[in-house]
Amino acid sequence: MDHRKINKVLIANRGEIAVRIIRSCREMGIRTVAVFSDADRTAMHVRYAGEAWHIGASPSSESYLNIDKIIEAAKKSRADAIHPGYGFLSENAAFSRRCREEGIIFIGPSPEAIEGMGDKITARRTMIAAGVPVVPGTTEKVTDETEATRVIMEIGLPVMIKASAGGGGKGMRLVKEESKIVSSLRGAQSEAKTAFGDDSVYIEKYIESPHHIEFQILADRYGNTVHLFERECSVQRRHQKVVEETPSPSMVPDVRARMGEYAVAAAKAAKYEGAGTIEFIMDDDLNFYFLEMNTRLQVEHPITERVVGVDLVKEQIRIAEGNPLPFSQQDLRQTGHAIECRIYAEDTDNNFMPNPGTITHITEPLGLGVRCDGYVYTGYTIPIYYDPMISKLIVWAQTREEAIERMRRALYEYKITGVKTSIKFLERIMDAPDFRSGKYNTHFIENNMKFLLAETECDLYCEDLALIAAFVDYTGKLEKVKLTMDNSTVRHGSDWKQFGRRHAAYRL
Amino acid sequence: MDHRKINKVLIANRGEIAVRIIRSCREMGIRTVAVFSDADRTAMHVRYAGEAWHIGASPSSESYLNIDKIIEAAKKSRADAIHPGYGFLSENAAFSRRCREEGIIFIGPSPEAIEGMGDKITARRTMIAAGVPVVPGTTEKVTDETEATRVIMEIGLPVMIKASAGGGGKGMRLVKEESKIVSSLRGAQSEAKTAFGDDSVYIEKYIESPHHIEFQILADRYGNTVHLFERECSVQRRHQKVVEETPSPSMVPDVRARMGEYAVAAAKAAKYEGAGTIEFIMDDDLNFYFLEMNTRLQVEHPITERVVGVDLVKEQIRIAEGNPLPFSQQDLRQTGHAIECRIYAEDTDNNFMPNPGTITHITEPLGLGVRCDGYVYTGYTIPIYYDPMISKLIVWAQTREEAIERMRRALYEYKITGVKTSIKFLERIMDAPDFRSGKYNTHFIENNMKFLLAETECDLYCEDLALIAAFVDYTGKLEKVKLTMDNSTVRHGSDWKQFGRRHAAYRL
Amino acid sequence: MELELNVDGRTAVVKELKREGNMLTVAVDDDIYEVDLVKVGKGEYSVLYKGKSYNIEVIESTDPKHYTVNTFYFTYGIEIIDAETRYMRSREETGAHHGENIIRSPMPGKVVKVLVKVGDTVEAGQTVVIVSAMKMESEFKAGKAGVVAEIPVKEGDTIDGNQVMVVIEPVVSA
Amino acid sequence: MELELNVDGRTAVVKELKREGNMLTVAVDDDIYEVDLVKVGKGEYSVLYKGKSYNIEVIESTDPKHYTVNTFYFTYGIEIIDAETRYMRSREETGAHHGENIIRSPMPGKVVKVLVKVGDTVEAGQTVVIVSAMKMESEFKAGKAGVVAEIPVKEGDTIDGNQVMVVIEPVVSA
Repeated sequence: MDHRKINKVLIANRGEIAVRIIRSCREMGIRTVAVFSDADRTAMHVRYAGEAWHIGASPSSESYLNIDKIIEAAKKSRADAIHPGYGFLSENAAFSRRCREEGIIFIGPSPEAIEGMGDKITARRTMIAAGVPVVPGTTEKVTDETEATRVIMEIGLPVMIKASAGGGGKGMRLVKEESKIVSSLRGAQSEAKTAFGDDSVYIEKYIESPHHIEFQILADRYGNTVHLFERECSVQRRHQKVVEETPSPSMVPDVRARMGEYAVAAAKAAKYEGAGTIEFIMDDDLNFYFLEMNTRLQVEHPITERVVGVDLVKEQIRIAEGNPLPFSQQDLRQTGHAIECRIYAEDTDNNFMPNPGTITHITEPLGLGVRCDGYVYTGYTIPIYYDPMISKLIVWAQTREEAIERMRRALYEYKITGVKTSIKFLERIMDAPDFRSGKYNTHFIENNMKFLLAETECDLYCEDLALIAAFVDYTGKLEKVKLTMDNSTVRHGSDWKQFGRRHAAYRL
Repeated sequence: MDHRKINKVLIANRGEIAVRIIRSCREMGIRTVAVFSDADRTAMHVRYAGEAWHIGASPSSESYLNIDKIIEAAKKSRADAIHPGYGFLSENAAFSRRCREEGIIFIGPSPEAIEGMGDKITARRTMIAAGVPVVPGTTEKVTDETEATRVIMEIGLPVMIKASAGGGGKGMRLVKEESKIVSSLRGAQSEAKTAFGDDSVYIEKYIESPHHIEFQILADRYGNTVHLFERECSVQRRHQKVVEETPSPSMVPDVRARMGEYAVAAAKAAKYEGAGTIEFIMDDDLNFYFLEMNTRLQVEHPITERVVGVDLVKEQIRIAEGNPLPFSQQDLRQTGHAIECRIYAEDTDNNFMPNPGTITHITEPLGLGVRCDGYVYTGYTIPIYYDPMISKLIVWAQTREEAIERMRRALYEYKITGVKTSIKFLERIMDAPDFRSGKYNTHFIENNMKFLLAETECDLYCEDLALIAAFVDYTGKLEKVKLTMDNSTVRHGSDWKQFGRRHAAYRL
Repeated sequence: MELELNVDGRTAVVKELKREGNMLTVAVDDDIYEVDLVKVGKGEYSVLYKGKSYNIEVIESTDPKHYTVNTFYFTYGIEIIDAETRYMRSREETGAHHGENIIRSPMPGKVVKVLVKVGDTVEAGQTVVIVSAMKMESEFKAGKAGVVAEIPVKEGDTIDGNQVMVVIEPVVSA
Repeated sequence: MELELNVDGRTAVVKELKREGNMLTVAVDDDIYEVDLVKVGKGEYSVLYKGKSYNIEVIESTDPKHYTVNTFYFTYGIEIIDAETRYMRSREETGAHHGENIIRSPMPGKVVKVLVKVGDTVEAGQTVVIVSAMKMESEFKAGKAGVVAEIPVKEGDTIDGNQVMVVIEPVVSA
């Protein structure tokens, strides 16, 4: 359990999270190594890191998921630690184990902790043993169909059948009627087999109006574990979070205190070290149950950073070095309110189809209480191979009401052209009465889809002014072309004079 | 003393502060009106405001200082309030009075308060009456040279002779020797006459190692006055602040408490309403004296906003509407540490000569704890008529040490090409041992000039890589020219085909 | 200078009446506008009209005559209609390609599956090709029934936005 | 391809030896560099060399042959030297304008005061013109003693960066 100073970190990731990790490293005086696939030579993390090493072809399986290549890059660059970010290899026990074997510090939990929480049945059993409330259901793998029917009827319909190795909504079935039990069980098992190579499923009671509430935890190797309060993540579309906020508008102090205690107990039961998240499901009566543990940094970690005042990446690095936590539970408090919006490159008006392409122009929102964590820049081409999330917009204000107004202002300032984005859709979420009142659950988006996709009213002259601008732009181009044509008929001695004149003609 | 809701604000200013004020208005649902001079048609505040009205020629005297024009624009646009920002008309009593007469809310203090604090001799007398410590010196205008010599010898050398109507270092003389008294007095008087049309001067003891410490205050019209703690503004060059921070590294709790009480007493004595700043001078033994009051929002207000968690522009607007302060002194506290760096368009290597021009490219720093308040954009031409400050970079962190590291990281990310800026100079300040230790006073920059202007070491290959990049860029251009030349010899039927091909050739 | 422009179905005639520096007087059909219009960046215009400040982005799309124009919250597709455009249009309408069913991907991506081959008969709504972009698969279906005439892409191809993937010719009933 | 470049006094010969996509082998004088170089924006290059990541900005200054190049913390003035440059230089050196003292403003601004007139004799260090920019006045002085030959600006003029304000010819001693 010795202490080992980290001097150089390889970031086994890309996009905004790679840039965000490099920022904290830079502030700690730690050198950084980026890795990149063929498609990412011009990506921001490559430009921003101190070093950059190529690790393979564009598909993730040949680069960002290729353990051998990443370890090789770490050795070549003499990195003494690897930060996995989120996604890719961040919850891969084999990768954590390989780092340990190679003598490279893995900035994340042990392979044992990843495995223990990765298998959902094992995780449920661990939590029950630790006294953490779990959703009523089975603690054993379910295979026998008669037995399954008996158990389900005992729990009471509706129930969810879930893959033990699951994630991302795959291998999941909601059962509302007795007659559908057997077919749903078979469906879930076959999907789980295909997706994860493991057909183990388990059964949980289905919570009708669920809130997705998660607690951030930090744990050092000396047994100190704290929570950094909750995040409300119920604004979801197809199990993908879209907007997160903290504090949760549906939370009350005594429930927060109890959930926090359970979150710490859960992390301790998992023998966890580093930053992690305990996900709970909560019903309208504020009954809550452990859902699963994410053994990595979450996309939405910045709202916690803002409200609690802690740099989570720096804490991850300090824990990985073997330092004890610099604060105890009573040092931590929530100040004000933070909201995060995820900006996706997608066409929200066309079934949310992803929209990679070249950024013609980007203007990021700035000013008081606004943080923008992105990675695309003017002229950058977003590759087709990876996640469509291009940035996260985080605002803070003293109250929830002011935070919503600040988010509206920031979204208004955020201009991205060249690719379609979800910015307009997010503005509509900020305007939705259910969101503003704070009374929403995970059905919010589907219940409000009509409102969220409605067109905003334009003032009387918008369309005519658009026509005038197009007219001016086109006639301006026409004149430049004529100018160039005239010039090219008269030949001058020096090519450079010619070049200079044309060059001038093409400037804006 | 009735309450009057503000629905539309005219911002009688330009640059970053105009943009910053519009942001807060937008978050409050208040419509905004920009005004602009000839030189500012393309300025960001014009683009960002809801409305924009032209008010005159480029020199400030014909536009941003022209009271009639601004009042006319307010009436045309039906603005019910005017925010003056800082500089320009912000401390002009006649403007505040004119707004009152026209029935327009002036978002700032009364003309009487501006006048009372604007004349430094009157301000000194008011403070002495209120029991606020002032620098030992005269409370009457000094004219007689024999009397002046007597008074100065009584106070004890060295002393400062200062213009009563003063500001910006004009009409000021430091006297160290008895033989220089008469000539210095005459010099100060004649300079004061030229600069302010008033040759009144007064005498103050000169503080040897002065710290410039100021307290932010807020006062409503119901007699509630609070302070929002101190700002350390001792990093100055020629009486211009360059870097500010809060808390002050030289402050201790009991001195802070006492200064805060005096700041509140000073504001009350001035019958002040709105946001203001009480400037103190403090010596190495933490003796402090009232220096002057700034009756406006300060450039450096964001560091207070960050550490105290209050949006000062919103509070100014609420106070101007006639609302009572929403908090009392005991509700306010300082959390963490904030630093501001002012980015100037200037050539720090060439005697800090201002450097207006066209911004070729700008990349603003982002991420955790960073706020960037600017107004220039890629393609924008900074006019020659106004202040060279193009933006303010504000960082926050839990500790002063971390804030310095974050500022270094943010300055590293900040890329502006096309005009020379002070970014490199600011990076050197962050590296200076005197700054890092927190042991500095207003002599910091002159004492450290050699260190601050030294070149950073470059790695071995920098110069050769620069040559390679220039080589590649130039040969790339050559090839494009050849391509264009080849195309233009073969004439096609359609001009558009030609245009398309050339256009492509000139794209990057 | 006078031009015909098409904006989302509406055809408007825009005519410049006067221009002094930024100050522009323009007729859009029967309405006269006096605007203060200035270019502030590549394809970025600042427009002041009746005191209000508008930021308008004018982005050239497929060719110099097609624009995507963004105002406040709105996006318009605008096309310049000149003699060439009219000629091309008349050709298109009477030409051999009339009635084709051309399946394009609106975004760049990778072709993961082509479910038909040239000569196949397809029905309206039948999925013919699957494209993957950013970890999400999208199915593209035939708009009308017909016979597959061309498949200019193959599985594994990386494609651009608007690239033609499958061409289906309608079956002309005897 | 081979070019001679001047960087802050040093003359270097840069020669391209090999190029495959981004991968470039270049000789700078006697040193061989294998770099991965890619243009990521207008005048912005990302260069990977021996694993390290460099961001280099290449900005055309007065003409296509003069660059300002920014690396990490350094700014270099780089000039391309070709036949034309050499010819211009030789002309300059032997030409009639040799020995002139040309006073230019490094930044744009406004001429607030011209303190000399054509034909005046000036001494080295004498202030000849005052320019105001951004609320600050800068004095420009004669570099050498001589006679004022030309004053292409007048008080109140708005000037560009590098614009000639005063030309002083040396007095040739008999």
